[in-house]
Amino acid sequence: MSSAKNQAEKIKEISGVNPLKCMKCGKCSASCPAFNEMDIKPHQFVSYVQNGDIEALANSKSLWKCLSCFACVERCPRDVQPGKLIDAARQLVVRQKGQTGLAPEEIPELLDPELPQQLLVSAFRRYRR
Amino acid sequence: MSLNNEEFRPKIVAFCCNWCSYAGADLAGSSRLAYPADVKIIRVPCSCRVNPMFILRAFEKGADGVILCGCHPGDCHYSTGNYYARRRMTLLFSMLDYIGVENGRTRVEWVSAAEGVKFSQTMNEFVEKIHSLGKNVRLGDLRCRN
Amino acid sequence: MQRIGVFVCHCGSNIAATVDVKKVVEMVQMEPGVVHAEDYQYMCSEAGQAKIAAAIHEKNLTGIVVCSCSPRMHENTFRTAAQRAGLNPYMVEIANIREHCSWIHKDMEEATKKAVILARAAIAKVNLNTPLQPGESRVTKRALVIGGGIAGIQTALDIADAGYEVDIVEKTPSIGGRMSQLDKTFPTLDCSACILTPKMVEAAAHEKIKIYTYSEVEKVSGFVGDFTVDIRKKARSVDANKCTGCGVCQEKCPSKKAPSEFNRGLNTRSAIYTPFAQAIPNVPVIDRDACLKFKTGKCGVCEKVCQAGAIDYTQQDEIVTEKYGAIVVATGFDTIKLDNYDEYAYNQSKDVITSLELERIMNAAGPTKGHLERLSDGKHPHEMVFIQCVGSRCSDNRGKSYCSKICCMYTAKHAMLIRDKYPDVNVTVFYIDVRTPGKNFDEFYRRAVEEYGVNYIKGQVGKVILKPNGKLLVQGSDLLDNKQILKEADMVVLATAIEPEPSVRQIATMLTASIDTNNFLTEAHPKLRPVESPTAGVFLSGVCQGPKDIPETVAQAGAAAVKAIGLLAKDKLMTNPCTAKADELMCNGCSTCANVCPYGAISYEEKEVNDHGIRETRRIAVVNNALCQGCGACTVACPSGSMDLQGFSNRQIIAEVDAICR
Amino acid sequence: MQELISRAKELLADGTVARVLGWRAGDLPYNPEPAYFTTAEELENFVYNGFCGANLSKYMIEASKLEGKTMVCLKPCDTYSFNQLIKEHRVDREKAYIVGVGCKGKLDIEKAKKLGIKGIESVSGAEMTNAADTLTFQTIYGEKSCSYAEAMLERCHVCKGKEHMVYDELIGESKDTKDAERFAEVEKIEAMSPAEKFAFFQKELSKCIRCNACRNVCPACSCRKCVFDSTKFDSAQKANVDSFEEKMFHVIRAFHVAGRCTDCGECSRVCPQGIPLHLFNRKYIKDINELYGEYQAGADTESRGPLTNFTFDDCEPSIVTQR
Repeated sequence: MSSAKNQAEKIKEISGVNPLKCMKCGKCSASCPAFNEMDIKPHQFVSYVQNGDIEALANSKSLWKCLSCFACVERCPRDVQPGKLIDAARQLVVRQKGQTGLAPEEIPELLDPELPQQLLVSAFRRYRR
Repeated sequence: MSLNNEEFRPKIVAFCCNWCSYAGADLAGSSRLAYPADVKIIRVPCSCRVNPMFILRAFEKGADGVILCGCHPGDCHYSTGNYYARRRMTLLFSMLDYIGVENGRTRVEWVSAAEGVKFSQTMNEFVEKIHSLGKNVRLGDLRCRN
Repeated sequence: MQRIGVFVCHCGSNIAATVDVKKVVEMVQMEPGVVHAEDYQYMCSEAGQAKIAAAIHEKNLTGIVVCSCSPRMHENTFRTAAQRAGLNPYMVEIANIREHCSWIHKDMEEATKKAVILARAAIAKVNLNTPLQPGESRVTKRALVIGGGIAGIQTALDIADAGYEVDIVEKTPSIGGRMSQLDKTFPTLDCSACILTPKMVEAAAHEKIKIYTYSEVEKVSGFVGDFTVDIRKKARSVDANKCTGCGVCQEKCPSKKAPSEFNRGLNTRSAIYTPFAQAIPNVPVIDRDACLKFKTGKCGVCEKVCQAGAIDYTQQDEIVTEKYGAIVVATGFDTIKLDNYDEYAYNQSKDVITSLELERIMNAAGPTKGHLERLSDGKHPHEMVFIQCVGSRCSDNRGKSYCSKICCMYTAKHAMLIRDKYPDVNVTVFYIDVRTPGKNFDEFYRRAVEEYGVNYIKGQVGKVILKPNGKLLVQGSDLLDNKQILKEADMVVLATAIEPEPSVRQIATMLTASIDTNNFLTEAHPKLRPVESPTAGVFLSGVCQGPKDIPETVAQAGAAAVKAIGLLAKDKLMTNPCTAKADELMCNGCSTCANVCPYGAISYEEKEVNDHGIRETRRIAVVNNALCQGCGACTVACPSGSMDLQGFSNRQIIAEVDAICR
Repeated sequence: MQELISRAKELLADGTVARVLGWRAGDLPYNPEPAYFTTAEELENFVYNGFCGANLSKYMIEASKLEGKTMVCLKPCDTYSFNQLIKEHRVDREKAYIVGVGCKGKLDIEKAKKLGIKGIESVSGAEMTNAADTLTFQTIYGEKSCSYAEAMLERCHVCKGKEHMVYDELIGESKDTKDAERFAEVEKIEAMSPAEKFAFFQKELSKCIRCNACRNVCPACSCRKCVFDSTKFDSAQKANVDSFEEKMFHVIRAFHVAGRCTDCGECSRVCPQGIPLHLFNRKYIKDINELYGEYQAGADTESRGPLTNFTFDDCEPSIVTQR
């Protein structure tokens, strides 16, 4: 319980977001291109963090389905920015798992010139910082 | 007299104009937005009523920080008072800085009647700043004869 | 030496729960001048005031300190109480131990200590107080109403009906305001023009009301009871005395490309125009930016066709200077600009419109003659989507932090009207919350759902996409079903946030009336004085003070009128005696004080003085007490310290400083 | 000097003026003192030389109340003070016949003394007509000399210029003496750490004996009653060593004359303790110039002073911490 609370605090700290500002309008979920792929929807992310249910978040598919397109961050009228929360939750999981991702220097040779920049950045956000 | 390990409790004088900042402080009160009890407010009709002599007097009498709050520029109840206050305080603060008084001990902040949150935040910040500066020893007596 | 009584209020538990009031009483008794101290449950109550009066009589008090709530709350109460007991009201000082102490501190010892210090400061000040006598100033029995919408019209009618002269200044060519642009009004669905037009006519016909349309307030000076206002009457290029309002000029005008302000730019108007058919006055103006005569020098058709000979291309702006006792601000609102909301495709598609634009489309005198049609291709829509809270309730700097209050209701109205008139049109409303506090409001909204079959979906829209076929794809969420919805629509209506009419900022500055971060004018007290500005003699009517609907606006307009009437009914006003005063013997006559006085209250006299035996004529500053508002700018500017402020004198403030730093 | 005397005699004789305000020899060879002359005989004692640093404009406050006009000798820098006094309605322009006198820099005897020239019996080379660059002192220890510039007052090294701002006629030649930056000293202090600044001013101000010479000589300190002598600020208890004014006197005085001080340097010249009081005033002038635009008090008689003026976009006081 206290560790879940601790983790929720960590997510707030990493994201710099105050989930209490959310007015539950759902504009994040309305904006999300990966909505249908997600088990926990963007707007639900906020309440999960609010309620300290980090365990479920960490195990959710959504964490890895989020494209980090930041449409929700752009459009959130309350500056809650669910994308940042998802990002932070992902960070938390990545940190707990340890150094399992790619190292930056390994990337150039894997690069496909056709690969959109955005995807690259998005991948970085998701797998390694 | 006082024990060395006694916690430092700064004396802070806040001059607040009647129309905006004093009302802002009232709003902070009615919204229960806490700030340290070290801050004591003196009500003046306008920020332009504050004579630099009042500020120096406070320091001389042992104040550790003095803050002046008035209406936002453009919103002065008397239309132009805070513009004069702004120039006066800029020059006074610059002079205090020039004679070696830590410039964090003086501050001007524009706080409207609607900005209870800002008032409380400002006071919290200011008290914290004064804590970091410690007791005011320099302005007590410029003519120390020791 | 003063004989001071200190009265410590418990304010129930508001103060007493955090401040040890008994301790305060005990401590202040040791202060110089204090001969009496007591505490009581509620000092402001009648019993509390009686205690003060009793002590004044019994102890022969010359000064009073009340440790209680903010002086902004009850200073007047205690001054009046003291006055009734025979004490000069300005011998009363308040130590604010509630808002500035008990309410913000938790630790009792700390709060008590602070309360004692605040009391000491007030005692130190009272020791130096002197009895002050208020002066008198006259009241000009005429009111100015800035803004000619429903708020301004109602205020003016109420003031005029009470028998006082009122001038309305309206910046557009006609009175009527936003209400004249509306088609129907909620929750009764009666026609807006039908209820507004009679009021406009009544105002125009009223013998006590003078209307300046196409005019703006340019300068305000003076103070409560005696304002002097410059009004700029913009050149109409039409002589209002000659014009018969026949309308031929507008028909014949060859330049018809100017966007119609009245129709929110959805269609165009001629260069010489009245904004709408029922305009008051029914006198057109020439838009000089659009007029060929003004742009090229060639044309003059209107002059030729005007049988009354009313066209006057040489007309100049005119400045009218008038005196007023009271000023009512009724500047109203506009919808916000949607430039920051790219996701709703407002700038990309003509079929994404604001609600106010829909009002014009639904109106028989509007750009589509009242037919619901797409502005892009004139086709009848089958699917309509309404999006709520566009720009309202936003804390992200793109929109407004507040709820615009009227959108839930007018959206229900629009949905209902459309379903009623065009049963073939499906209407979907995306909402965050439906807010319907108001008489018959929730019933109205429920009717939209239950009787008219409007589809309400809880969830915001994330994006509106303009498809190549001209249709609009609305991507929103349904939070209750936890689904993302893609809906193809023919028209999208945005419930756009309202904001105070932007020009209110300059008006507030001219009036030295305070304004909040959203540009709404501030009330003197949010609950107890909601229609008064903190600036004496300035009253607030309508949306300039905060979002409200028509009935609320009319109610507030009436309230503002009553406040103004209350002021105009007085023959004289007591002036604040806390004015500046020059010490004759110390004054240098240097003019520094006059340079900083915002009221021009300081003049100079050659005066013979007797300075300790030296008799000479000196140039000496003299303060006009009726003009001086007591800001104190002069006191600090004065190099010799001759200028002092009564009630906030140098010695008094220094005594407070000393008491606090002791 | 002779030209001045003969002109003064003429003006007295033809009734243009009722008196002449100038300098006469003091009890030492280097301390001429301000004096009124009403007759041709008295004018025989008239002196004008390099030691006539005293700014006579302030005397015109009293002279303005006397019958008839007063011929007053003003050096270029004194005319700024006179203009400022006109602006503040303290002197009557109509009551003054201003003779703008030439100036080649005024002398500071303390500087000569610091060079080891003591026991001075007489001085030559300080006369206005003398073009020599050397001062020669006859002392009880024999003849000593130094260059004129070496013994010049600090203010003359940073001279505002030898142009008179207001005058009825000009007599005598001037010589440019500016060879230093006006704000260099202020900048030096600004560059110090807070502790160094404080130590500097504490050391200087500890010398103050509150003789009030600075205040009495200052043309801006022309108040009928000084705030330090009034009961209005609780700042008048002179006997009390610990009182408010004792500690803050110079800081407050500088603020009182801020925007009005012409930087005439009289305060520093007359201080018997040698406190560089002009460093306070000049700091305000520097700040005003930098923050609100160049302003020279006394350059005219009409413009608004910087502290009785403002612009909507003035800097905030927090600029002090940002600089």
